Amino acid sequence: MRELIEFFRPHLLPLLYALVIVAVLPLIAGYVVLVERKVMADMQARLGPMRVGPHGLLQPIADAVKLLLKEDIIPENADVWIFWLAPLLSVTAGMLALSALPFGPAFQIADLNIGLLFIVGISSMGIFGIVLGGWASNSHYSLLGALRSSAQLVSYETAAGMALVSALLLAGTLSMATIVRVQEHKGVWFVFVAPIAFFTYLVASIAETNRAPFDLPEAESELVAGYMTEYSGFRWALYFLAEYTNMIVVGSIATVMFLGGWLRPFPNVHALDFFDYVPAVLMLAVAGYCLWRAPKQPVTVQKLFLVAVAGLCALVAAILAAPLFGVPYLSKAALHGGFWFLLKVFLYIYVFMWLRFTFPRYRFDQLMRLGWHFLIPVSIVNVMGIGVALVLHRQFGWAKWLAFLVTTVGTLAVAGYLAATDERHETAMVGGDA
Amino acid sequence: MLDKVVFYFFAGLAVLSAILVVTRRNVVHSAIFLITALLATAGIFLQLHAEFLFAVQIILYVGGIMVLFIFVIMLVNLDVALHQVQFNRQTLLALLLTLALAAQLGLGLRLGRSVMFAPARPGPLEPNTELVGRTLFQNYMLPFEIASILLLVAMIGAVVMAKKKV
Amino acid sequence: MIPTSHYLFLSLALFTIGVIGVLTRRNVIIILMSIELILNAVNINLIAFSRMFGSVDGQIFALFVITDAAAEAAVGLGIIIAFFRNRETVLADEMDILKW
Amino acid sequence: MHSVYFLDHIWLIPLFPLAGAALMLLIGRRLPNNAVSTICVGSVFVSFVFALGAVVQLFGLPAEQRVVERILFEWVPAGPMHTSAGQLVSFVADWGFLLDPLSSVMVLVVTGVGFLIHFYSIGYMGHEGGYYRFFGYMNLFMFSMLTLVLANNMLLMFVGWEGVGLCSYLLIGFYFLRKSAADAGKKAFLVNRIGDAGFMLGIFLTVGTLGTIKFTEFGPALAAGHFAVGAPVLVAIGLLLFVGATGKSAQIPLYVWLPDAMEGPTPVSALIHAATMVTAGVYMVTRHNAIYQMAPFALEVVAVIGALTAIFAATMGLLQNDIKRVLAYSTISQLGYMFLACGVGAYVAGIFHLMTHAFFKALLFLGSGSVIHALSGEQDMRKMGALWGKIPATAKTFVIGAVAIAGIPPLAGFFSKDEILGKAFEHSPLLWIIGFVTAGMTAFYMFRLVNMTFFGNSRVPHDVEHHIQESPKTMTVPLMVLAVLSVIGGWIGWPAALGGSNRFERFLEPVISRPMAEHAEAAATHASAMEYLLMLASIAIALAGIWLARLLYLQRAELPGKIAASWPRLYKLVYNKYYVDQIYDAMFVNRAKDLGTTLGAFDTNVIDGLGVDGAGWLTRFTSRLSIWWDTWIVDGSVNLAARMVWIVSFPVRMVQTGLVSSYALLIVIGLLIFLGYYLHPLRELRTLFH
Repeated sequence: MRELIEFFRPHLLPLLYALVIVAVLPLIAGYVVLVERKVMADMQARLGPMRVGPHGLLQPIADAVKLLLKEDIIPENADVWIFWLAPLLSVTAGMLALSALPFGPAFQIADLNIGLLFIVGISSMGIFGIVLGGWASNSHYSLLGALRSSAQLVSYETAAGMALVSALLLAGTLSMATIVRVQEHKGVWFVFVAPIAFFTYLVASIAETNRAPFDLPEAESELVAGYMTEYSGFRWALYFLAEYTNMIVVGSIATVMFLGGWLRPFPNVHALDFFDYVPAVLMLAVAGYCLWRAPKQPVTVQKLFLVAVAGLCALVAAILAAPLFGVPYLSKAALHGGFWFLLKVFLYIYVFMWLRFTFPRYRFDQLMRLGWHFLIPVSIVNVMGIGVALVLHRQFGWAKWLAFLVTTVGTLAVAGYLAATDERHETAMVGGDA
Repeated sequence: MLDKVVFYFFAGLAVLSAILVVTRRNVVHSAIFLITALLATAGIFLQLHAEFLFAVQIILYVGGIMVLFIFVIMLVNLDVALHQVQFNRQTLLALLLTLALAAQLGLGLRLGRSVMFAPARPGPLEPNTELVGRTLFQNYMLPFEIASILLLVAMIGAVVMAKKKV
Repeated sequence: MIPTSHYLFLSLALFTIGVIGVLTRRNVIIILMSIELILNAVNINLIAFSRMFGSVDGQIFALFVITDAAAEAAVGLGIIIAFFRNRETVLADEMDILKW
Repeated sequence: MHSVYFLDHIWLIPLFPLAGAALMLLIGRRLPNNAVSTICVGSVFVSFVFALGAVVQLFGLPAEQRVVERILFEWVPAGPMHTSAGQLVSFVADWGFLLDPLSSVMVLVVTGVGFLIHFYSIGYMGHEGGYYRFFGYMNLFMFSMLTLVLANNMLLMFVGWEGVGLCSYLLIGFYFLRKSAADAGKKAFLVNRIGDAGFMLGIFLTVGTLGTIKFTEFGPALAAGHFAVGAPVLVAIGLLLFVGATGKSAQIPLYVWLPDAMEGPTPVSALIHAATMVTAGVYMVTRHNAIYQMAPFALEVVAVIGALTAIFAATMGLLQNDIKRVLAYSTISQLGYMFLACGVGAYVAGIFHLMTHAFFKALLFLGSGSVIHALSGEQDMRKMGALWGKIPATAKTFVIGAVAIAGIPPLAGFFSKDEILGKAFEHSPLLWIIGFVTAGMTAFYMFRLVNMTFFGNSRVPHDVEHHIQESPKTMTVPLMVLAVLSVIGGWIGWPAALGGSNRFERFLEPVISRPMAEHAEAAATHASAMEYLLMLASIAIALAGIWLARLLYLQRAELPGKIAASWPRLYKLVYNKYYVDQIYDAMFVNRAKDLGTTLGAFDTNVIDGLGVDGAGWLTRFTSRLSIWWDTWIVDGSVNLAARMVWIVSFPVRMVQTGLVSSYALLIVIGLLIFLGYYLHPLRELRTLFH
């Protein structure tokens, strides 16, 4: 018994973190959905969900309950156990990917020394969930959606991988935490060094998460809901969860690789230390807003609820502020790191939403052509460019900014050329099959 | 202790799913079991502290090749294939011969015990990825390039063959 | 510690299964998969030995093997698609054009 | 020493028409009519100018060296050869031109009259289709004729000879859509072939005999050959050449094509079938006078044929109603006159008559053409009459022509014809009588024609009547010029008897060789009194003919019918031209057709039937054999070998299934064997022990 505990001791903290993530993730996902609906409503000049809870704050929970209570339908002569397996695969892949991500200097399940490779590999396994699900449900819509998504993912994984490789070149390590530390040490986020790589990864990640404008696998207008046409209830919820998990994963990856992970802006500039107050102030502001809105609520319950929310925010603010006043046992780095990290991830996801509500959907051949004719070449050229820049910097002693400026401009020129030729190709290809 | 558990678990998983791969009637099931087999192999790699190979195994095999396989399976998906005979005429003979082969190989392993039973000693293979990288790009530069050319050729060949009008 | 021979027996088992698959199945796709199994067995061998000799070369060769596997899968699947487009079948014993 | 530019460039004379012809026949279709006429008539005029210049310069030379020979290049080079007489000569045929008094006369006539007729054609052919084609052929003809005339050897002359034959064929068949025209063309061509064959044989024989074909070398060659007068080979040559002459100049028996040749346009009849081409025969005979002088018998034949043709054609001309046919027959008989002259050795007279005849006969043809033009294509004299007032210019010139041909002094015809008759009388009175009668007939039918056409009461149908009008200037001007020529044309040969000095004869002297000059001299001396008599006689008979024609066709128009009725047979005979055409058809044409059918039958039955089909059958038979051989022996052996291989390869084939799986199985077996060898327990023990 004792040696068993001894055996497990080093693994206790990771297990805790894992439990936290598994517990909190669905909640976060649900609220991301709520946020998305609100943003959509805002962009479409309406209110969005308002009924359940003040400003629909309880909507996600209601949805979750509804989904859990729904009847679980398995279509006739579907391949039962694959049908059952597929959603699990998706979710598992997403969550496994989370396991190697550093949400803060301390908050990380396992800092693998091949962390990035691990994450990429695992998230690439998420495809199987989609494909098998689409195939198993024995419906043409689903199968088409599955085929589309697999083709799409395979195509865009290359571009994303290349983008990440260019960041890797800068970092010189695969371990996520170390990558962040490298950025801290170098005092610059890689997005500023390799903007093209960041852009490439942004586009590719949107495509990988099957979100608009690349949401062909689940294009309502073409195939009812793509690979999850036949799914309903809990399994469907799993797919949904998987999708949002993936969004969080890619957001986190982007954050770690390009946006300096848990670092606050300009971590090394002590002149800007007042940034440390931002988290607390922000939470206080939220609390204040809730208090201000509270009297306007129609029902007393909602008034009370809003007040409670305000209190919660105030509590968080206090916790965030505590380290600044030297309260023991609360490390500033950990708390603020988590805050900044989540902030960046949510900003990234916000960009997703923004694009989703802004752009129309691609045609499939356009999608493929964008992937193969533009993104992949550009990303490859970009990798070469960054390599060249590093050589110029290290071997020939150019100034860093000069080297990267030169290569970036060169890559941009290539990209422009590619875009132009692709335009011509496009006009030539009109009507041709993709 | 944990080592042994991991190894035997993954080994059993690998063998089991391998058997299922060759015996399933439905191609998709075979593919899934192949995936599990590959993942098990990956686990064994990890257990051998070959993290880089583990990652590569997952990314390339599971994330790349198997996706290709499933893609193709769905392209050539034939319901009739499910109702056809799955094993060809030479099955029995093949079984016997292969088992004989296995027996011979096993015999070879037994005879080689003097060498073979040496325990895998924890080699100085850390950090794995850097080591692989250096060896690959210093000692094995030429084979690496050749391999890349092979990939290029394979890609072109696949494209040409998959074209509608050859 | 696990003796290397266990890895070797494992890979032997996988290899045998793969060979059986190649020899007995009619479906070309499954034959290809069995080939992948065989390659995996090889990889296990390589890595086990690299572990045993404490040299990383085995892993390098495993890398090359995987590369090979990728190439072979691409070409083989391309062939399968082309063949299926012409013959509406994926059964190995209907591909007897080798004997004209 | 005055310049000899034109003499040096005589070769240019035929060249201008050739250029014109080439232009017409290549690009003429695209040219406007006036351009066509400018080019063609211009080219002829230029060559006329050159010819005139050349002749004038020739006159400039002293009499004995008035033989100008210009050789362009060596045309048919041939090595040395033996003549039949045995001496070695080097035969060569140049592309060379010869200008001596004889050819200068001819060249002037050809170019001059030719130019006038071209000019006339502008008006006459004005609104015909194929204008450029017509002028192209005309120019081509001019070229050929000039080549013929200027040739310095027989071969080149033959080239021109054939050329004019071709052009005459083309131009007779100018309206080739009209079957009669096409047939006439063919007839002319075929009949000419006979004559040409004779001519060619003559050339060959000449080459074989004399070893040369250059006219200038005939005299020396003959002298060198020591030929006796009347040597049979020379007679043969003369006769053969004369056959050619009869063909080209429409003498008995080959005259039949000329009347039909009237199907062609009138200018063609005038130029080719009156003025120039048909006289080529006469020119040719004169050209070869050296040979003829050595062959008296040939000369006799020439004279007799000429005389017979003359009277024969004249009788046929008496009763013709087609205006052009009358002229055609008169042409034939006039040619007969010329041959008569040549035959009696009076070449000069022949050429003289040739020239004058060219003038007035061209005039007459053009006049008749103008009449036909005025009557919008009517050629039958019975539908004419009383045109004197309506087309005065044509009528007057025509009458002048008629008087000239009738032989009334002092017009051209009188002198030439009278000289011929005089020479004929010296030779033999019989020939003279024939010629004398012919002269009367000539006068008669010419004035019959004149009366029926221009005088008496009009028989013109009314629809034609009221748009009769005089032809345009382009047609009347040549008429007037020719009229003037046919008035004064004869004066250059004013006979010595009338106090003239026969300049023409002396001009031609150097060309004519006279072995029998002596008695000709004698004749010239003794016969002056006789000459006056003959002149008076011929004038008298001409007047008689004119009177008779006037009597019969103006005053008492019913008489001809009566006469015809009184001798119906004779009338029919003559009216149908003695059935000569029918006889020829019966004798030659149909026989030729029969021969053709026989040959055709031979082809179908023997050649095709036996030869071709037989060969085919034989081939099929042999091929059957070889097929059998191939199938049973060759293929059989191959199949045998294949079958043997098949049998032998049976066990191997068991392995070669073509299935991937089985191949893989084989691999496994191989692996088994190898491992079985390497892992043999005993080996292992051995390794264990040391």
